[in-house]
Amino acid sequence: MLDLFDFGKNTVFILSCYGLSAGVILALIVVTLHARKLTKQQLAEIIANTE
Amino acid sequence: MLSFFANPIRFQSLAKWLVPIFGITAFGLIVSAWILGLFVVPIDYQQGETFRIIYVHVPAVTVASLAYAFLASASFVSFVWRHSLADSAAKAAAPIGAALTFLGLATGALWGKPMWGAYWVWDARLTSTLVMFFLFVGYMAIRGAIRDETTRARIAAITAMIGALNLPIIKFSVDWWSSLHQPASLLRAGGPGIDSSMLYPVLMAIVGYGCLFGWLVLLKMLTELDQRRSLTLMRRAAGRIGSSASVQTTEDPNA
Amino acid sequence: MHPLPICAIRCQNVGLSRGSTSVFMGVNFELHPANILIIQGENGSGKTSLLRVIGGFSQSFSGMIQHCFDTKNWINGSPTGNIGWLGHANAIKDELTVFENLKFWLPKAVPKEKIDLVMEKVQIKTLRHQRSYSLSAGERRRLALARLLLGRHPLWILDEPSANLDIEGRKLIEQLLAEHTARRGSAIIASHDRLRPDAPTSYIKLHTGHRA
Amino acid sequence: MIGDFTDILCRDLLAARRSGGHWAHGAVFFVMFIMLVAFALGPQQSDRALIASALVWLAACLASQLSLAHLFAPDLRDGTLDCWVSDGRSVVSFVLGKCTAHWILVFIPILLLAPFGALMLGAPIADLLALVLSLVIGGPALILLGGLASALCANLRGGGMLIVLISGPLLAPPLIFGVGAAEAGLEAMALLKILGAISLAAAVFGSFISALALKTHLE
Repeated sequence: MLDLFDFGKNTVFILSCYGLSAGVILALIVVTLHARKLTKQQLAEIIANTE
Repeated sequence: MLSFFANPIRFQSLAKWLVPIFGITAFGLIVSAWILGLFVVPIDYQQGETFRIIYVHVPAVTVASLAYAFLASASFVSFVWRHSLADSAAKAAAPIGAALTFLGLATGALWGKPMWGAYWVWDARLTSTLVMFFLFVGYMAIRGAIRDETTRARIAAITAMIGALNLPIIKFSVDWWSSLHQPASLLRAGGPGIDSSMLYPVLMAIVGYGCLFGWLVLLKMLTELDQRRSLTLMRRAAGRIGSSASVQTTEDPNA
Repeated sequence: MHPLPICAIRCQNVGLSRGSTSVFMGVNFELHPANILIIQGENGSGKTSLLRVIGGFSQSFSGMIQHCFDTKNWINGSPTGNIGWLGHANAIKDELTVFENLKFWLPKAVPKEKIDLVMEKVQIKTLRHQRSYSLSAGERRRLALARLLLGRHPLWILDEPSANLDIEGRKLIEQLLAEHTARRGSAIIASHDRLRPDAPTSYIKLHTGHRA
Repeated sequence: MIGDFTDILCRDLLAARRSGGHWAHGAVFFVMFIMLVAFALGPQQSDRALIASALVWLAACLASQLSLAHLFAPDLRDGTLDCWVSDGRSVVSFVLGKCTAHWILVFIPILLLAPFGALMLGAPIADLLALVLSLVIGGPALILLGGLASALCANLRGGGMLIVLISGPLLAPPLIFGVGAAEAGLEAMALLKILGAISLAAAVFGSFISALALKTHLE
């Protein structure tokens, strides 16, 4: 497994680039989906309450 | 076409189709491009293993610039036709664009260190990307500072359009500036003769990042539409539907 | 006094929304020369917003606002230039004297002697050379009224004109309105006070909406 | 149009004369900046001479932005702009008048101090003319672009911070070409021409967009 991720002397740089990108993109997705879920719930509750 | 989808209901039904398509395409393309880039593509004889960073760096920078173009066009539509969907599209695009610009800058710096021995040089491309990052941040900050929705949409749109005017001027001046101050450009894009087996994953990653951007923007816009709907429903339930005027009378109603 | 140019105004189903919030809706009226319209309503019912819409500051309202100037044709668009505006704020620069403040707002076509005339009219002539920061709230309002009188605007839009004024000041406003309508000028006023101008007056009441 | 411009210009100059020297803020900042920069760089005259023009330009750029937060906000708050617009007077003239007053009050003192600042930082006398000329030509751009940011952020929470964030990217081109022109000397007419073009564009587009922003704040 370690061999697979060994890119010579620049391994640190390459892996941190991919790690950073994956991290930021995942964070964006999680935040967006979380907000989406919350508002959907809220809207459903309000519709249920008003009818 | 623009006015056809400017209707929130029509937009919602279209978005319901587009969201899964964008999401799945983005996931598939980005993951496969990264696997190809990390493990399959043969190393570049000049740049060595560091070349693999191109598969995260180039799509981030490219899509970030496209995001600014999107932000500026949406702002233009919002300013001229005063359409709230265009404003919410611009609002949704800003943080994603800022995050992608940040990724572009950060991976660029991490690429620069092993390649050219410096994390940062005041090269024209880096500098204008940095300015673009500040434009995104400024746009978000000015949105955050205005309470009134109408004023916010208009002032934010003007800000975004000024940035779009300013970016090419900055690019031009920084180009001139670095050609004066730096003896020979350290940065040379790509290197001679990129093999097509290296190029395809880059294109895949760019399209993937683009779909990711579209997916997130649509999700954020749908979220905002739902928020507005809850707000309206809550207000209606509370009985406040804004003030209305009675018919004009010639008598003083208080007399 | 010369008669003013004519300005009449007609509003059809005018409404204003701020984002998803409706500020007011369904405002209908027609205002003729030499008439006065008084807008009443509780705090927060949108009186100031309505005045700003009529005054041409906001373009994002719904419905139709038409104006009729010297000719008999009703046109859409902003009445800018024909409005004497008196808002909450008095548009006074503290560093300038009373006289200098008025001189700044003096229209090009009007001779300087008019400044003394209007100061006398609102009884602030003794304050002529005082810096404006030393004025009391009531004196500031009188100065703002003097500025209003400088222009020859056929339509006045006044937002709580009697704010900070005593009974005498309120009488002054009624007198100014009477003179204004005598010259065929019209006025739209948002007010809590029972102004009783001596002119044909109609009323609009903005209700803060509750579902019945 | 021109009458509106002179009205607002004269009013601002008169108000500034009575404001207890508030307008000198920029000049004082300019002098202090030069002095503290000299302390930061150390006593070696030769190091400083190389960057004297750049430092003077930077000092002028920052000092001219200092009081921008108060350029349009007071007129928006005290109702002056309401009356101005409903009187049918030109908002573009208003913006140009305010910016001209700001230029006279803040930038002319800086212009007068600039040669002395450059000399104190060790610039050779031969370079002074190019420096002052570049400041004369580039100064209007600094004020008008800063004024544009100020018009956008007038009346906003956290206005001062926002103005810096918005005006920073706008000020980069005039700063780059201004310093370039000052360092290249009088032979480099092309740079001065570009700088003049930036100032001219700022006067045309900047004042128009500022007026648009101010009208938006009135809605």
